[in-house]
Amino acid sequence: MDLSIKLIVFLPLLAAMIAGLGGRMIGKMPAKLVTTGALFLSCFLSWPIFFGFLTGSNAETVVPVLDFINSGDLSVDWALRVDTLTAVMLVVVTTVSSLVHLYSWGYMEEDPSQPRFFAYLSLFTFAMLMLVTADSLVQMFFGWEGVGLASYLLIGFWYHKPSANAAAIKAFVVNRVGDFGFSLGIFGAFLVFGTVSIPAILAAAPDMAGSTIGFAGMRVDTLTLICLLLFVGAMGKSAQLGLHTWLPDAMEGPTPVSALIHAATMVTAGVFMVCRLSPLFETSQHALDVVTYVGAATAIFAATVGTVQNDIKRVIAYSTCSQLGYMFFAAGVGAYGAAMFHLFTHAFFKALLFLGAGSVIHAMHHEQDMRFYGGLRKKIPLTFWAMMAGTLAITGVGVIGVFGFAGFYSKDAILESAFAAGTTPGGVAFFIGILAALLTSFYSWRLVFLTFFGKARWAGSEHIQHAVHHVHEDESEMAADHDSAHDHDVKAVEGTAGYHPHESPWTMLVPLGVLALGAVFAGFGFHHHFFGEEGTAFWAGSLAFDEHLVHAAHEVPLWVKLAPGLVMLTGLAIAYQNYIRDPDAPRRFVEHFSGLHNFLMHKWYFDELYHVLFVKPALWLGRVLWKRGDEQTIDRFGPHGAATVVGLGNKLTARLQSGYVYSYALVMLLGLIAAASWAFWWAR
Amino acid sequence: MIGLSHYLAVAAILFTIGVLGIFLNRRNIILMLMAIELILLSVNINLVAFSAYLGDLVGQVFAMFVLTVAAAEAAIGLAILVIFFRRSGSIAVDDVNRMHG
Amino acid sequence: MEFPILSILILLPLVAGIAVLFMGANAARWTALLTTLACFVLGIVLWANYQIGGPRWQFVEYAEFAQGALVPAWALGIDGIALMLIMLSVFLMPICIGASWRAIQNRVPEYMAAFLLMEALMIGVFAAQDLMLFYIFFEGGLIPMYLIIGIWGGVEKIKAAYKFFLYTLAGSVLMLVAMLYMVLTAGTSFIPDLMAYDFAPGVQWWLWLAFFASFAVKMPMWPVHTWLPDAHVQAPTAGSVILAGVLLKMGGYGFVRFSLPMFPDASADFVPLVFGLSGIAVVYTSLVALVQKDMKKLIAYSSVAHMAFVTFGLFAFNRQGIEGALVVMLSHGLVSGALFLCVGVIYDRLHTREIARYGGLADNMPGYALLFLLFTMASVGLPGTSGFVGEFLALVGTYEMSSWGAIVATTGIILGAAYMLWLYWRICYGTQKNADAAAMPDLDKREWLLLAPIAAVVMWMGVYPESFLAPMRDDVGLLLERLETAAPEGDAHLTEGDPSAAAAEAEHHEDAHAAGEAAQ
Amino acid sequence: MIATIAFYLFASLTVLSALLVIFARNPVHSVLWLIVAFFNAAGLMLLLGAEFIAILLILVYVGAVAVLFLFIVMMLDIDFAKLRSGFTANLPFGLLIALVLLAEIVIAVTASRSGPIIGDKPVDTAQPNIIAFGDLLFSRYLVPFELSGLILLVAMIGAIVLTHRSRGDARGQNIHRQVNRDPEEAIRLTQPESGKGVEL
Amino acid sequence: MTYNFAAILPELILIFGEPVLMLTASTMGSRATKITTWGTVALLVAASAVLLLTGEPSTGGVLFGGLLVADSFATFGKLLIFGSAAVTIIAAHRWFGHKDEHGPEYPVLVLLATVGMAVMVSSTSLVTLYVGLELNSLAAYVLASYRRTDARSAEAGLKYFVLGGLASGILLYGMSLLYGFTGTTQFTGIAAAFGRAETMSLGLLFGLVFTFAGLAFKVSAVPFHMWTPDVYEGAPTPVTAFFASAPKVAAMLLTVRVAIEALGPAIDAWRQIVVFAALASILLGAVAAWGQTNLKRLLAYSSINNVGFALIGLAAGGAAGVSSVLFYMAVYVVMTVGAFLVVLQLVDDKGEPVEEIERISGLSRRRPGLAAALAVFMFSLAGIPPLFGFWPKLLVFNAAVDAGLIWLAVVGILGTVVGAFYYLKIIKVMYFDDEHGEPVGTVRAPLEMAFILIAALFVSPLGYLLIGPIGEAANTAAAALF
Repeated sequence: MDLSIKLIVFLPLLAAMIAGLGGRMIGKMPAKLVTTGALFLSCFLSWPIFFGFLTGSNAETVVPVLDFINSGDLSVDWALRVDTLTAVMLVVVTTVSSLVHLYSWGYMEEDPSQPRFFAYLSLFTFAMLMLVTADSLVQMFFGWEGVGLASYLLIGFWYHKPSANAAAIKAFVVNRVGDFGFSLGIFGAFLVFGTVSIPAILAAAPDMAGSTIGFAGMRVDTLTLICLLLFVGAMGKSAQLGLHTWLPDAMEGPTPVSALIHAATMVTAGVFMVCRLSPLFETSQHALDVVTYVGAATAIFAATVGTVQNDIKRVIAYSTCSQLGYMFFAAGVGAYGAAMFHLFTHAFFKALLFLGAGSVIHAMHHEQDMRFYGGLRKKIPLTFWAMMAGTLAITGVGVIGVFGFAGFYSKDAILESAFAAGTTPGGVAFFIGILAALLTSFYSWRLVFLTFFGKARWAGSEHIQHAVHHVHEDESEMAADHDSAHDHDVKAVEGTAGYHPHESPWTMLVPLGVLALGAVFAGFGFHHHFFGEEGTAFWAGSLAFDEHLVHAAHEVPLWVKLAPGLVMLTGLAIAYQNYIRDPDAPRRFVEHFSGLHNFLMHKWYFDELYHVLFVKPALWLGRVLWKRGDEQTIDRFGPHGAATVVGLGNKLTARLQSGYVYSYALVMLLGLIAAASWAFWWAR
Repeated sequence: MIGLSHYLAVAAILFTIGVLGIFLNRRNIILMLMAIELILLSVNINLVAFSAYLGDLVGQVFAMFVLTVAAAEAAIGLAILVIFFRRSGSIAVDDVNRMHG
Repeated sequence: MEFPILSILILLPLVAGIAVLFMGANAARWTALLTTLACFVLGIVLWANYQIGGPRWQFVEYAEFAQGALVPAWALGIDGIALMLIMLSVFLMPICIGASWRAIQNRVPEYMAAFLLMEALMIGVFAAQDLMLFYIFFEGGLIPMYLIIGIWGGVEKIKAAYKFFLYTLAGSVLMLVAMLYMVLTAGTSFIPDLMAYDFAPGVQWWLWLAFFASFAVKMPMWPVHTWLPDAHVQAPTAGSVILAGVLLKMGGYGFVRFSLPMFPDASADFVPLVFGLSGIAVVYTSLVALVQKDMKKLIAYSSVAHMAFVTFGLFAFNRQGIEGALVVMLSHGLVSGALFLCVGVIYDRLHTREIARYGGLADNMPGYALLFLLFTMASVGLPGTSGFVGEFLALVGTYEMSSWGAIVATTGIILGAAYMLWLYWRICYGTQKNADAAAMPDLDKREWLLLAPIAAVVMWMGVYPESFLAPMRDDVGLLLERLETAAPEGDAHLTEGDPSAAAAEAEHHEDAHAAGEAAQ
Repeated sequence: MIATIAFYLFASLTVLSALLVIFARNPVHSVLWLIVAFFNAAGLMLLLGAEFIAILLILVYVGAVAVLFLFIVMMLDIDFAKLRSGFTANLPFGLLIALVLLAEIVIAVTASRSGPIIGDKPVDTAQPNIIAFGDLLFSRYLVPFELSGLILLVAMIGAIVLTHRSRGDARGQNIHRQVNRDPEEAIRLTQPESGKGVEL
Repeated sequence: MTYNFAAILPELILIFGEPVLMLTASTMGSRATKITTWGTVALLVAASAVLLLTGEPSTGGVLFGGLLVADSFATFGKLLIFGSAAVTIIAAHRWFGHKDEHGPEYPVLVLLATVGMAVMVSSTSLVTLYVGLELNSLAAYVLASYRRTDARSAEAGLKYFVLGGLASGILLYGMSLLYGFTGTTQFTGIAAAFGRAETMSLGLLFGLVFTFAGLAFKVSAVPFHMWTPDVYEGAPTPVTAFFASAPKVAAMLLTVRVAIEALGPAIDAWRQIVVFAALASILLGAVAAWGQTNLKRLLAYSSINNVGFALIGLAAGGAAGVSSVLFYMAVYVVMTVGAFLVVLQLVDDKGEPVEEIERISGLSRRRPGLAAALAVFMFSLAGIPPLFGFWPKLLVFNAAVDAGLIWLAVVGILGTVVGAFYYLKIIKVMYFDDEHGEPVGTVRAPLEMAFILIAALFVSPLGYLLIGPIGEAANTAAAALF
């Protein structure tokens, strides 16, 4: 396992370097081959490890690589930690990543800078693998920031687009806000535990219970503080309410990126971190409550916003955000297994949804506005079925005790454990979760209905018109003039305008197929291990698995078990009613409740609020400090002031030095008298 | 009874008049040279008075040197005055103001 | 005494500096390059022969001009900290010469002479073991830098040169008085002796303040930083590199070598002052950097913010802080130097530093964009680059001393990301707006040769900082021993709770209320 | 008694004439008042028993310096009418500080504890003043005496260097040139063509 | 009374050599100037050689009943004075060269002034002090107005004369009071009177104040500095160079000797005056120099500024303080003579001297060596290490700190920052500004160039090698006063 884990982690890095630094030299195809090949190799090496843990034949190991930082007590090594939790993440990351690599062959076919793209993807994968194999908080932070970098690069991949650049920077900076907390958490953890090694911290954490620590002039509970600080980091990376604003904007990146980073892997890093540190979190009920509330709030917030978005990727993005909320409140109530389980299944179906959406977008020549879709079911059937699988999975379709799609198991597990936790936060989270599930069902079906059903409406799309007239237009050029379509008034015109979407190439369809398999069977196949009777054995202490909670979750009242299914059906019904039977209804709804609609459309005005609260004041302050502070105060009273004083003094002396002998004599005399007077005073 | 203080007072007055002559007048430079002679005179009175009251001749010797220097000074001062007059055609104090600042 | 390598390191560039004055432009260039490369090689020899864990002062040389405590003795010797800073200097120097290869066309011999003189003085500063010798080297650096800015600088070079000179001079003269007092009191000007001398606590205050005045300006710390943007902006590229790369480090070096070991009590007393100023600097200069329209000015302001991490770390009174601060110094020397070189690359092509004139350079200059990205990321402290290691350690240390300090300092990494990435966007990303900018060729061989080594070292330091930490470890340890008695307690200190009660509490979640009270 | 009257006479006349030196409009009058002041000062010195200095004062000052002044005033072709008669603008201020200075000096030098080592009565010396003076001057003060000769040399050289003009129209004898003259250069032989000789 | 003429052999060489030279010269016609110039230089060199060779006399140095002394303090001063006088005579030779103004009298006058200075630094009595001072001053008045064709020169002489007359009047008045209230003109006697509480009086204090005022004029310390800029500007440049060097040393050393030997016990009384004069000089010199456009005028303010620093050493008192003053003056003389030598080389293409600062713009291109030398002198005068000018400043500050006058050192050292500004200005003009002055013509002056080079090397970091010998000499000289 030592060698294979090293290969798993470092192959992508090697590939990234080859493709990135040498891409220009070796050309597109080799670059693609190297990266994709490396990823598949990683992937094939990962699954055996996962199965090893599944069967219990593998045990937790730490593979040292290199010294990193040694400063007194602070000792950090580069080391790869493999345990069940890591193994789960390994397969998720390598599988989705390799599939996305493959998918990108087709999706990015026309892009001129493919080596760069693939290098970034591989780099991301490396960073993500470093994150999940981290044995210390510092290495985790390395991966954490590394994926942030890759995310930044990939969101801004089409760097000609101002919106892409803005989104990239936003992603990085908002993540840095999270890192602010994460770093402080690491500092605090080091201060308290004297180490940054995760196992050591987890082992020492219970002993610290009840201790207090000074923070910003207050005395606070040590563990709560550390957990909350670390959780701020998780919030940033996992786009939880407050620090979520970057995620929808991140859809500016190419769709495979959205699938890989902003659905399946990176954004779940926060959940992973909480699970990884679950024994630590377990020591602070306050922190867990906060996690629960934040998760629940995010789940419902993102779901509400998702219901009104028109951009297909944004719908899925908000959906991701919402699902991450689920994972967090699962962790918050102590159901870490459920959280990881949802993470696992979500990775498949959400990646599937994104890639499916990418396939649609590809077919529709980069039109992303669902109002210009319609009736695509027949045009791109394979994509349609893949999307259906994803939708069934996310909405949690299934029959209790028989079979369900992936989401059915994981989401139910979360909701049931929330209920079973029996605490106030758990209860609140449960009801919010149910409500969010309703909304999830609604917007997921809305997406399907708008896209694949009804009549073709793409005659009005600029992209389509563009495509019809300049078929061979460079893709990135197209992307450059693409503007975020969700705000300006769109006139969706029915008709095809002579454009006929084609099914995507096999490189894109194969990943869809594989992921669809995952979306269908991942829940059914593994629910026993992740959140079932075999959980304790499976997790093997790699997270704080609470068996009691699992039992409690299995023994919740029937209505609790049925509730998710019922709300799913309700959501489906509402969507069917509004988008198939009465397509005019949404418009009427918007007219009636324009206030609410605007509120949701503008994502609860978070961006606007942040702009007013942070961005503008920062720029204003910067300007003020520069002009008023540096130039008009420090310089004015400092160097320039001194220069002025000397200049004035110079004028004075020049006047004194009048050139007249008698005034010279007068000065001498005054000096003499002054000295004489001083002598009087001195001799007194 | 006339004491040392009287002489010293006279000398002080002469000294002050000499100083006044230098920095008060704007008329001509010759006056300034004369004012300097007055100052030297006051010093001489001082020295001689002290010498007399100390019973020590050194003061008078000193006064003689002062006299010598005063004579030499007058000669040089007037020479400089002459060349200045040749250059500027004036001996007004206000005209000695080419350089300043 | 064997081979006087330090003397040679100082004298070689000095002699070459005088020699180039009598050469033609091309000969001067080559002589300067070869000399600096020779110094670099000597530096490597130095590093290779430095015994980690050996005596504290190595390569010691001693010679006296005359009797008297005040008279500077030719006392040289380095510890690990000085070694690293000397390495930084000799590493950056050939790069500076290379960066000026084409950019400087007038008065080349004088230019090269100024740089070589600069190198001699810089090495002298770090190698000097005599207080007066140190001061002479320390102040002497003003002269070549003044000339470099003033002669080969930009449009407002004169103002900048004056500001640089007088600011730093004003800062350091007070230090001189303090040095005089120290020599008179301690009866020696030998730095290792002074480092062990205990000055009376009351006196330490004044001495510390006098030294602080000098190092704070050099550093520079808020609010005496305003010379830096001007000097950086107006200086020629290589001048900015040296200024940011090495000269600023003299302030930090001064703190490590003088303020902390010589006046430990005063240093402890003034921690709030240092932290306060550093905290202001981080936020203030980051915000100012955000709105800059001139590339160099932006990087200059970012330097101020970064150097605040150094002061934070140094005055944290613990190993992580001090080692972190030292690594930040090294890293910032490389990274900001490299960033100035990056600015220089495009300045040489378009002759403007206005950010708005550029854009979309990733199209026509992909190699440049890649390296610039690397240095940008190193500047924002991305793990894996040198920037991270130092900042991380410094902040860990800071947190141990003051959580407020760490909070404020950490906001710097948010703002740092904002302004650096925005800069990168405006330079390399986006669409190409100006035909002349779009027509600029990518890095040529020479420029690759300048930037690639820095990039390599930046990565090296980021991935395996042990190489750089190891030589300094013992010295930091000795410094900490010296500080031990004075070190103030951090505000984040832990108070043990009652584990049994807490365990009970964990079982009874409803007891959350009590924990809430404890949290107050 | 007579000594007292004499002192006050000489003193007041000295001061008065000194003031007139300063305030007289005509420089010639100033010089004349200066002479009066010297005479009276010499009187004061006589009262103190310093006959030699008194005589010297008259000889040097009146005989040489004042006459020199007069000579220069006359020599320089000064338009006395055009000379500004006023005082500087800071006359009141100047007078004030002069008075302050005077007051300070007078208080200082006449203060009771000024000179405890000085008696308040002139010392009668048995030896004639001039003999003792000579003894001292040519023994102990020989070096300063010789140096004062150098001072006079400087004055002489200086006065000559500064004021001496070699005027183009004045024909003087240049001995050096005469002595060093080369016979070959002294005479110039020419052979003019007939008719083209000296033009008349 | 026996006369120890051997001890004043250097002075005698000068005094008796001069008439011989003059007589020889008078028969030499057009070569007279050359004869006196080189003859005078030879005399000065001979005198210096004698000084160096003989060392301190066995009598303890006191001569002529305590009127003069030939101690190592005097020797130190005389060497500086003779040396700088010789250099300025040589420089003048070239500068006046193309004009008719230079006469054989010039070196003679300088030499007589030098004799006066030699007497000044070795006098131990008020009488010799006065005679020496006046011998120097009278010659200086003549020298200041030496260029009779130049109105500025005449004006300089006039101003110098009037103010100098006033100053020597004040000094004399003070000395008469000192004499009167102590009954002696000997420094030692005066010191004894100051030392005894019962003889200390207000009159004596006034004598002290007036004496210091008069001496302050000679060293051009504020507020008795007013003559300096005008005289420096107006006087012919070689004369200015002379004024800025030798008489400054003589006056400073005289002041030190009077302050320590005669008024030493009253140090508490005069220290405040000296401190005030020092700080005022530093500040005013720096501030006033700021806006100057004339090189010589700027250097005049620079000399005021420098005197302020030297006075800090005096204010510190004690052997260390005196030693620092001596060291300061030694280095100062080299720097200032060097700077003036450079100024003397600046002529335009018509051969007219260039004095305006802006006209030397771009000098670094036309005369790189000259510009570099001037830059070295400027940085050194500003006291920037590693140039040697830093060291004497350090010494005076050290003396002040040693004497417990830390605040004085602090204020003084801040003055160096203000002072640095105008020195930088010259460098800025030479190096940073574009050429817009007229081309500076070249003077072929190898000897002066050699002097400039030596001076530049002296103030370069190589000077630190001389800390030992100079410091030792200064210490020995200072010890002679205690």
